[in-house]
Formats: sequence, structure tokens, C-alpha cells
Amino acid sequence: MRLFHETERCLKSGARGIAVLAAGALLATGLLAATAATHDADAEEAKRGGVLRFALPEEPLNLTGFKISDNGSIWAIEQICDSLIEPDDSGYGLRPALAESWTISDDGMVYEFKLREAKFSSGDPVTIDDVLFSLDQAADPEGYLGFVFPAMTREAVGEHVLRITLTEPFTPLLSVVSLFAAGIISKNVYEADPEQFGVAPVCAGPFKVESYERGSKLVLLPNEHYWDRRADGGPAAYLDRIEMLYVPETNVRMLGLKGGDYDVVNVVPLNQAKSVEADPNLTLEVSPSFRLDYVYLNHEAAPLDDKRIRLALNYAANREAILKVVYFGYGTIPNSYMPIINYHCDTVALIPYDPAKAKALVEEAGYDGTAIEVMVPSGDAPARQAAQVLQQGWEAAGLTIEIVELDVGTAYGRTEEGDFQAFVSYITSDTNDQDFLASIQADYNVFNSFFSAYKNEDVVQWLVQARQASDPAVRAELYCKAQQQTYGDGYSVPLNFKPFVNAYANYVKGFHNSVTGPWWLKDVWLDK
Amino acid sequence: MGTDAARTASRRAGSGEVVLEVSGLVTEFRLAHGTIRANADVFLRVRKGATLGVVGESGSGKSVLCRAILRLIPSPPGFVTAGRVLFEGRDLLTLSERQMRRVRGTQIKMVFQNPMTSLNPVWPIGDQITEGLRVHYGLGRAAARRQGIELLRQVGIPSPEARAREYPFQWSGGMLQRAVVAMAMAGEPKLLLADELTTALDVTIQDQILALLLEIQERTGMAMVLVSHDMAVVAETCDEVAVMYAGQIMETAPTKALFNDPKHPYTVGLMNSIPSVERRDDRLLPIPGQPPDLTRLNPGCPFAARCSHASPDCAETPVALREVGPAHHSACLYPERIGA
Amino acid sequence: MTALTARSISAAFAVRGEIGRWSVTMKVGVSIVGLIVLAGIFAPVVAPYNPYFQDYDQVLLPPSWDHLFGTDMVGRDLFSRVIYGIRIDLTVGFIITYVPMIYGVALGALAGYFGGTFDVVLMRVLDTAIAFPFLVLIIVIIAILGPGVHNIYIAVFLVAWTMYARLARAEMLVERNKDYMLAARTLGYPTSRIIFRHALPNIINSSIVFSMADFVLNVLLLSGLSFLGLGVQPPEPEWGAMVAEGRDFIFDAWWICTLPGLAIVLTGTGLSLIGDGLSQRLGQRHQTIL
Amino acid sequence: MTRAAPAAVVAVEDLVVEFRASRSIAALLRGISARRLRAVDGVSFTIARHETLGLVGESGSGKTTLGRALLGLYRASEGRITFEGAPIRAQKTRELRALRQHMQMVFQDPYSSLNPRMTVGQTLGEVLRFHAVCAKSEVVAEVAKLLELVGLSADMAARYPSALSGGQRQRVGLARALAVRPNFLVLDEPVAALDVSIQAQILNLLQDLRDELGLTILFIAHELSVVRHMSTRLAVMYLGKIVEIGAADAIFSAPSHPYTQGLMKAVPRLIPERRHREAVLKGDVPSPLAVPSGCRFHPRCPMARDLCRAETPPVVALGDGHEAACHFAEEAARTWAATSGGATV
Repeated sequence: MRLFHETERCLKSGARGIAVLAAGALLATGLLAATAATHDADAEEAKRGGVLRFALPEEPLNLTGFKISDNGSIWAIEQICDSLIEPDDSGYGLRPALAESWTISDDGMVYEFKLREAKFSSGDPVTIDDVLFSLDQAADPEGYLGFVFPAMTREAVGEHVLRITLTEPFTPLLSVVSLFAAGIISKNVYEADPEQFGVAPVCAGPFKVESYERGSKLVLLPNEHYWDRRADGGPAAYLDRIEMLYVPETNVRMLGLKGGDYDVVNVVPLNQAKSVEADPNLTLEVSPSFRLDYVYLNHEAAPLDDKRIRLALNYAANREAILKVVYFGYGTIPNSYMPIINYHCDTVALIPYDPAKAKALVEEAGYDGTAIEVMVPSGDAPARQAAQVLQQGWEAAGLTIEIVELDVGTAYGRTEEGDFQAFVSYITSDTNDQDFLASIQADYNVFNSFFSAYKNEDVVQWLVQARQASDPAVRAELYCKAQQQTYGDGYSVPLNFKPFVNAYANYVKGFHNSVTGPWWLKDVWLDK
Repeated sequence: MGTDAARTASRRAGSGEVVLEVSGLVTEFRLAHGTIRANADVFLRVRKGATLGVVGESGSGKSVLCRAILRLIPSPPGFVTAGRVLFEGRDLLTLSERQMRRVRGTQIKMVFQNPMTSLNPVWPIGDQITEGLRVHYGLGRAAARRQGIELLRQVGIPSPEARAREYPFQWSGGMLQRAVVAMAMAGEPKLLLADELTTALDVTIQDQILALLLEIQERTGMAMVLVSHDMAVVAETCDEVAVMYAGQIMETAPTKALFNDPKHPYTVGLMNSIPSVERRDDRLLPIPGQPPDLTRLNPGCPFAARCSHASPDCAETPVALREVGPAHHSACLYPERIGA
Repeated sequence: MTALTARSISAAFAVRGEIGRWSVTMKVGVSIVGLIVLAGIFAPVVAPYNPYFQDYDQVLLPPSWDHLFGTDMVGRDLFSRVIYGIRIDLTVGFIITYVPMIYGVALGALAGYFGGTFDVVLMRVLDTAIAFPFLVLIIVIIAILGPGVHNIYIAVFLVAWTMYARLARAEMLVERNKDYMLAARTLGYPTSRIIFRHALPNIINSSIVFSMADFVLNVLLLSGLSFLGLGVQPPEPEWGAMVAEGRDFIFDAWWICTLPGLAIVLTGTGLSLIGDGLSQRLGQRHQTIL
Repeated sequence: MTRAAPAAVVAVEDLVVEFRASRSIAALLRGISARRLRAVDGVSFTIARHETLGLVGESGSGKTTLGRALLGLYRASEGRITFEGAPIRAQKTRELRALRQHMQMVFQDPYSSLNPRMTVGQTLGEVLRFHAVCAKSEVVAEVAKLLELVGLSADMAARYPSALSGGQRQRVGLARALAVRPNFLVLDEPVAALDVSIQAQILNLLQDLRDELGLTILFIAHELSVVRHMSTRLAVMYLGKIVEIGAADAIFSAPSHPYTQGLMKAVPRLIPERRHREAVLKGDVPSPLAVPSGCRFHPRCPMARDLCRAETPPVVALGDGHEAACHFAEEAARTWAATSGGATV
């Protein structure tokens, strides 16, 4: 019930989807081998100084990490607050942050993190008390993302070591600790005035807040006390100042970019991506994301309780057309019920567009004409468009389709209550392990298979085994089986692995979207 | 009432100083379906301390005349296209709007038939009376109030101090008409235009208002133009009378001469139409037919079609006022036929 | 009631060969709306393509002789969609204008005629309804009932009749005291005949004139609601929904939102002109000659 | 004041008509009853066949209310009205409908008394059809006959009221009243809104129709001269009561109530002589919500004495059905004869 409640709140923010844990043994052994010194990736000599004007469609609601789950806040907090561990540049791996190193006991039950000598933006040192306090807040079961933390005890071992003891093995712990919500905050400052902290946080990230005007902009300055320095000995951040401008209207953002009012915009509408590509002064960045656009199906609502109907929906889904007219060619036709995270299975065969097969399946199922209501979030033009393309194919297969536009909150609410048939939406992952999204969607013990009521005991078993297995090859095989089975059962109607699409002026260098969503603005510099 | 016999006599003789002289006045309304000549070549003269009655039926142009004198015709569609309106020697038609406002506020006042529409329903009556005193005479609040109450007392409102604070809906029709008269009297105008002032009133209240007007005139010597459709009211209160029909003056004369020796068939027709309270007539002698369509007047006498004395040439020959007796003018081509 | 309205309208139009005496605004308005209505009625003939068919090889084509208004993002012929949209927008607009009007006028007329407790209660209901912002109220009702045309009918009806009731009641209060109403009573006519045959044609003018403006606003309301996703659902070719769909393409495919938007503007203009013409004509009838 | 004689077409006995002032919603909820206003306060009289009873009084005297009550448009709070022996009860609509074939009304304002949305022909035709006065096929001919009766041409049937002059409208109003072939008419200020030249035409028409059709008429007016011209008998109302009634000639020659006298003196005469007198009757008619004690006329009466303030005056019979409700009716009549009587007749 509590879990449900928390998820509901996450979902209703409508943005980020589910925060996901887990970094497996693979990460521990391979990816984490890298040290923190990845900053000198730029071949060019980075220039210092300048103001970055970044136009975003969402603004922060609160800058206290464990209190929020909306994109606007996350984007900002990632620049301001460091966790013990952080995603690496690509987002697929992890790297040390405020913890300079850590050890894991052989039984996987005890983790020890060694704190770095670091300072908050206020100049005060980051102490073990701050770390304990911050993790207490993040792991609080009543908090927004408390539910992702496993049962554990946290204690200080001396002044620089944090020890976490689990009650049972939980491989994804490092991913959990890397969450924005587990960012380390100054205990004293927070306790002095928790409300004020939400607009003027004191953290140990590369930037600090200069000013925050609600509804307008957030201005960031480099944090001179940031623990990391560039190779030249200078501060990690190249920029003098960042203005994160709240520009909700898409067309205004794009016009502003073209007109030189903004240096960077994110969430570029795909129909305008081509025109950005064609602009010699602009760069279009299309980067992979942990996101899958798909149609949620309710396996308990007739006629979707019949697998043949669900498969018919998949066979009659003209994904090529959708990729062309809705996504303008950006993205990939998915062969999974999951985004492409680690352990994505490439070998699952696509269900092809086959109207004849779909029609045959519908007839075979003895479809009685029960209308299928397809919910579309109002104002979401691509979703509505996709729904209409699907509708044409599905009706050609003999199904009756009704599209209903609903407020996002209403649509999620109905989904969570199981009061729906189909819902054009998406899912994203904040962290880079397959486990949580795989389980949350296909294990009916967790959120009733993400409200789809999908039940397959085999799949559940495979997922449990995969979570506990330490061998990456074994995990990969198990996830492959789960994906093959679930996809083949017509779990959902996957539409597109949709990439992140950002655009910036050519003089903006070092901008890169991580697969989990944010970007490292400390690496960005202006070549002008 | 302290009537000064000599002064009255001089008024009757029509020898007082001329306050207002209207000559050749033409007022037209240009409407979609044609142009209406509401006043055609109107001539009239009002003397100090005397009352000119203007009688006529609805549509005869008598109300338009009053408004034209004060330049209150809505334009468009109304236009004064010719004539002069001499008030104390100045042609009002040539004044600037600013000067005209001054004239309206202080020297020529006009009162209308329906007191409810002349008074603002959401203002205390006292304030409405003092407003003019403050705007046009620059009186202070207290002084204006004192004078307003005095004016109400003069028009016969009992306990005016208390009643000045009341609103129009709290007053009866007769009292409201007194208030309207009081407003007009503020600043002692030289000329009062009373447009059907008593038409909506009961005969008893009409009696009161007429008595009030005559009393004020005796006291202040102001000139009055009394517009009415009621021949009897005019007969009792006016020194001279102008009879209007279809925008033109048919006959004008000292009251006695007009009623005792009318020189226009229309005047006669009007008098014959009225039943008498004195005696019981078996049969009235109405004027046959309907008033003419003002957009389609013939070039001659507008009354020709209804006139029992008319000759064929009446409809063709343009009419003009001609002297038919001492200060007695008629527009009839054949005044001699009357009574024959 | 509707027959009376029609009678009243035809009297207002003075159909007996008086078209020549219509004002210019009236003629232009009737021509525009007439053409639109005809196009709607003969949509299958006028529209060159199936308005629902998506041709994924023909997406986002600019206006040309093949596609007069171009095609939209899923390859549907916009001109055909705009033409079929007439059926939806004008039909829904008509229903959400005139059904509330019929009820509102009837209730207002009865309240105005009889007065008393019924009138007092009705007036308080009206005051309460008018105290809420119209659009907000409708959006709230639709949010409760769910989106879709039928719920728009209900939501608008719940709100819109009040304006007509107010108008009709006010007119009835004036008309009730006129002598011809008394004369009808002295002639022994039944009350229903007095209210609906004698009073109604005299009190309905203001409602008819208002209904024209209301009609315009209701077409816009429907478009607005569809724009917000609360109205007509995809893939129905509703103008407001088409504008909403095209909004994201305004830079590279201006025609998708512009041309359906023009259809809304044109219809609104036509109806407004008729409204102006009607108010002139109906107003004239009451003018007395100078 | 008089018992219903067999010859009487209309008999009114102790009639009271009350109106309730409108209430606020708060009063409605609290059950507070509305204030009552007595517009007609205990009136009795009869109208004999072929007689024209004139009814005069200032506005607010209740004369219009009385006229409408006779037609059953207002409910009698007390007392009774009979028409040809049958009771008029406003609440019995079916009974009334039958009676209305015989009694009709003509209104003051020719601009509001006709439905502006119906042609003259429609207005008249509706009456004929509704009351089945004639066969359906004869309606058009009957409309033409009616128009002719009131001195209009048959082609007027196609016109709307807005295309008619005031006099023509009043003729149509008259035709509508006559369409059901009534024998009793209430004329409520039928010429007050007309120009004098038209007024005379209508008055003559009314006289002709009365004689031709043998009508019995209640003629309500505020203008004494018009009433005198039309009436055989006269009733003077003041604040809901009849203060004087009798043969018209008798009252005009010897008015015996100070109020009647005041009214008569207040009428301007067609005598071209600037008047030199004060107003005859001072003040206004009091509000019917605050009726004065004793004789309700006493605050304005030039003859008022203590008795008048204390006691309601009796009805004094002055012979030949001439009655006046005044303590000093005979004295008043004598005074009148002495001062201005000579000038009047």
C-alpha cells in the first residue's frame, strides 16, 4: 500500500516515471574501475567563462532532492548536489563522487564507503553526520523515493567511513546511492530552515544557486568549494554562470534558440528536429535514453484479456508509419516491453506489421465488438497522433477503437486503479540496471505488473533469479528469456525507443545528455 | 398675490421687451426613409414677463422647436438648416458649445413632461437641485444647500430640509414636477421653456403646477414658452399663442384674439374638437382625417387635405404668416372664409 | 416553441420577398453561413477525400491542387476534414445554443409571468449560476462527466440556459404589464396561450439576437474544449481539435492549424453578421416613428 | 350604495380589492405575510342597461382597478360583483370565459394594447375563432365587417400595429372588444393618449356604437369634460371609495362633495383670460397604505372640520339617486350654488 502510494506520486508528476535502482556486479567489476578523472575527454582546449542560457520546458518545484520527483527539479539538483556515487558521462556506468572509494563484503551484505575531503558550497566540510542525515532523509519510508531503498542499517565507522549493512543481499545498492534523491546536503543548513533550503540549497555539487525566481529562471554559479578540479588546477566548472530559463511553450523555446536568445534547449519537438539539423549555426543532439514509448494494456479488461487480441494489436500497429510521421524517423522500433537499459536483449524478434495476421487473430478470438478505449494525455500531440495511426490499423483489423483525451493526472489515476483498457504513455528509468523496470512491469507482486495485471509465474521466477545472480552472463540470459516471453505475450504495444533530442548553438561544447536524463553542465564550455 | 396691474397691462399689450425672437427656423431630420421637416420657417417672439403658448398635436414640431432653441437636437439625424434664434440680441445658433452650455445653465431653462426622466433616480433630490448652483454659479456646498432648500420651499415642498435628502422614488409625481421647476428656477433664468410640463399630471396637480408657474412669473418677471396640446391650459395661462401644425405655425395672436376670433381653420377645428365641461354637447365636430405624413408634404398648406374650407390651390400655394389683425397672424390663404 | 422561434425568425427575416431590404451585413452573413451549411450538408460531394484516411506517404504536404488545404501530419486531406468539420461544429454549436435557449426562455417566461415563489427561487438559482465563471464551470462539469460531445451537451446546457432565462424573464416583466396581455385575458384566452402565443413572440427577440452571439461563442467553446482535449475526440475532424493538432507544426506546416482556424473565424464572422443584421431588424420593429 | 335593481347589467356590492406587496426571499422563508394595499375599499353601485356610467378620480383613486375587477381580472377580496345576475369570480376561469362573450374592455394606451407581432387581421381573427363567433370560413368577412364598424377600411387587416396611427389603433382595440358582441364594455381612459382632433373622432364613434349596438358602458377617465360628454351617470372615486354618484347632469350642476367640486374647479376652461387664483385642491392623494382617519379626503378638504377627522361620513341621499359621502354634503351644494354655480351651467 505504501509502495503503491509512493509510486502514484511519482507517476502523477508525469515526467520521470520510475526511479530505478541497481548496479550489478558488472558495474562493480568493470565500469567502476575508472577513476574520477574523466573530465579531460575534450580534445580541444576548453575555454573558461561565459554565461549559458538554457531554456527548459519545466522548472524546479523544490531543490531539496528527497522531496521531489519532477524533471525540472531533478535537472537542477543534478548540477547542485553530489551523491556518494554518480552516473558516469554516458549514464550506463557509475563513478565515485563524494565517496572516493568503497568496498563490498563477499556475501554482498556489507558496504563501506570512504568519504572524500569535500566542502559544501558554504565552505563547511562534508561530514559523516551530513551523509548519515541525508541518507536518512532519502531512505525515509515516508519520503518520495524511500521505497527504493532496501532494509539496511547505516552507521559511521570513524569520521570518514560509512558502513551499510543489509538484511539480505541487494546488488543494486550502488545505483540507489547514486540517485539524485540521495544527494548529500548540509544538515545544519537544512535543519535551520527546511523551507528555505528548497529554494536555496547548500550541497556539494559543481554549482550553487545564486537566485531562483519561480516561474522565470534559476541562476547557478560555480561552487568554488567543489571537490574536483580541472587538470589545469582551475575549478571543475568552465562557465561563469548558468541561467536555467523556464520556457514552457515549445515554439517559444525553438524560436529563442534560433534567434540567439538561448544557447541550449532540451526536449526538442521531433517535427522541428530536421530544421535544427539544417541550421548551420545549430547542433542537434540525438542521444539514447532509458525510455520506451508504448501503449499500456489492461490484461483484465475485455477484450484485452485475450492474448490473441493483444497480439492482434501488435500485429496491426504500423510502427514504421509511427516512426515516420510521429517520431520523424528518430528512435528505434522496439522489440521489448522495456527501454534499452543494460541487459537489453537484442535477439528478441520484432512482431512485424501484419494486418492480415491481425485480422485473422481478431476473428479467431471471436471478438464481439467491445470497444477498446484508448486514453491519450490531453495536450500530448505525439501521443494523440500515434493513437490515431494505431486506430486506423486496429480498426482495419476489425477492432472498435475509441480515443479519449484525458488530463494526465486523470489518465494515470485510472491506470493505477485498473480502470482502463489502453493508455498511450511511456516509461523511463533514472538508473541504469534492468532489474527494477523489468520487475515493476512484469512481476505482478509489484504494482500488479505495473497495473497491467499481467501474470506469468515463469517470468517472475526468472526475474528473481536475475536479481540475485552475480554472473552477468546468467543475468543477461534470464532477462532475455523474460523479455522474449513478456513481449510475445502481448504485454503491451511498444511504439518507440525514443531518444533525447536537444539542440544548442555550435559554440556550446561538452554538452551531452546522459541516458538517465540529466547532463553535466560542469563539462560545458562556450567556444566564443 | 400682489399683482402689479400696470405691469400686467403692459404685458397684455405686448409691448414688453423682447427676450427671444425666433425667425425663419428650419429643423430637419434626415432619416433612412426620408427627410422630415419638423420645423419649417418658424417665427415667434417672447416678451419679458409674458408667456407664449405653443399648441399643437403630437408631431406638430412644438417639442422640436424647444430643443432647437436650446440646440439640444441630436445631430445627426437632426439639423437646424436655417433661421436665427435671437436671445437678448445674440443669435444662439452662432454660439460655441461652451457658451451655449452657459446659456442653458443660467439664462434659459427647460422643463419636461416626465419628471421621473428629468431626475436621476440614484441621487438625493436636494443634491440634484444644488448641482446646477455649484456648477454654474460656483456656490460652496453649504451656500448651495441653503439656496436649494429655499428653492424647494418656494415651489411649495413642505419641510424641505428633510425632504431634500430623499430620493425621487419617495416623492409623488406632483412633488417631483415641483422639484423640476425648482431646479429650473435656480439662478432665476430669463426664459423658461416648459414642454408639456403638466400633461402627465392629474388635473388637480396640473392646477397646482400652473398656479406655481404663474406665481413665479409674477415674482420674477421671467418669460415663458408653454408648450401644450391642451387649448384650455393655454387659454388660461398665456398672453400670446402660436398654433402649430406639421412643423409650421398656422396662426399666432394674443390669446383673447385667437380664442375669440380665430383666423385659421385648424385653430377652429381644434376648439370644436374639445368637449366642454360647462355644457353637454350632443355631438363633437372632429377634424376629419389623419395628420399628414411629414416626409410627404405637399408644397402648399399642410392642413389642406383636412380643411373644410380648402380650395384646390391651397395644396399648391406655399403658405406664409400674414397679418390679419393687431399682432394677429394667420397662415391661411382664405382667413375670411372662417365663420362664414 | 421551436415552431414559434422559427416563425419569429422568419418574421424577422421577413421572408415575404423582402430579402432586398436586408441590410448589407445581413446579406453577407447569410451568404457566408449559407455556403458553409451547404458545404456541410453536401460534404460527401464537396470533400475530395475520405477525411479519416491516413496516407503515410502524403504527410505534411502544403496546399496544392491535389490537396487544397494540404495534408496533416498523418497524411489526411485537410480540406476534406475542414468540410466534414462543418457537420460537427455547426451541429454541436446549434444544439448547445438552442436547446438551452428553448428551456431558458420557457422557464424565464413562466417565472416572469407568474412571479411569486417560483420566480424568487429561479432568480436565486440564476444569481448563483452567474456568479461562477462560465467556462470554468463547464470545464469542471466536463471534468466530472468525462470528455465527449454528449457531456458537452449536458455541461453547456446546465450553464447556458440561465442567460436565456434571465433575458426572457426581464422581457416578460415588461411585456406582462402591457395592455395587450390584459386584453388577451379579458378575451378569456388560456394562460398557456397568452404566454406562448401572445407574449413569447414579443419577448424572444433579445434571446434570438443573443443566441447568434452565443452560437459564435459556442462554436469557439467547442473548439476550445476540443483544443484542450475535453471536446470532440480524435479522429473526428473538429476544427478546434485540428488547430490543436497543428499547433506544434506551425513553423513547418502552417496550414494545419491556420486553415481550420480560418474556418472558425469565417463561421464566427458570418454568424456575427447575421446577429448584427437581426438585431437591427428586430430592433426596428419596436422603434416608433419620430 | 344602491341595491341591485332588475334592470342592472352590473351590480357591485361592498367590493374590496386588495393587492399584496411583493416579498423578499428572506420574508418568504420566514413566512412573513405581505403588506396589503386596498385599491378598492368597499364600493357598491349598479349600472343599468344602456347606461354609460362615468368613473372619474385622480390617479391612485382605484378606478382602473375597479374596472378590471368588474371583468374578473382581479379577484374580489370581499363583496361581490354580478353581471346579468351571474357572479363574477376571478378564480373560476371557465365560468368567466363564458361571461366574457358579453363583457369586454378597451384600454388606454393604443401603443401597448395590441400585440405588435400580430397583424390586425390576426388579432381580430383569433378572437373570432377562439370564441367561435362565426364559422371559420366567414372569419375574413367578419374581420372586414368589424373594421368597417369602427370606421377602418378592410385592407387594414394586413397591417401590423406599428403601421397604424394612434387613433387607428384605438379603433382596432375597439373592434377587438366588439368582436365577441358584448353588451357591456369597460372603457379605461380610451382617449387619454390621443390628440384632440382624433379624440373627438373616437368619442363620436363610441357614441354611435353605443346607440347602434345598445351597449352598457363603464367609462373610466380623468378628464371631466370627456366624461361629461359621454356619461349619463357619474361616479367620483377618491382613494378606493366612491364619494359621489348620480346623474351626470345633476352632479355637474350641483356637485355635493367638496372633492367633486375641487376637481371641477381645477379643470382649465377655454376662456382666454389669464387666471388669477391659487390652486383649488392642495397636496396629493395619500398613499393607500396610509389612509387618513375619518373622511379620507379631510386633509385636502377646504371644508374639513373636527367631525371629518373623526368619523367616516355617511352616504347622503340628495334625490334622484344622487348621493354624496360627505358629512356636509348639503352645505357644500349650497356653497357651490352661491359662489360659482351660475358660471357653470
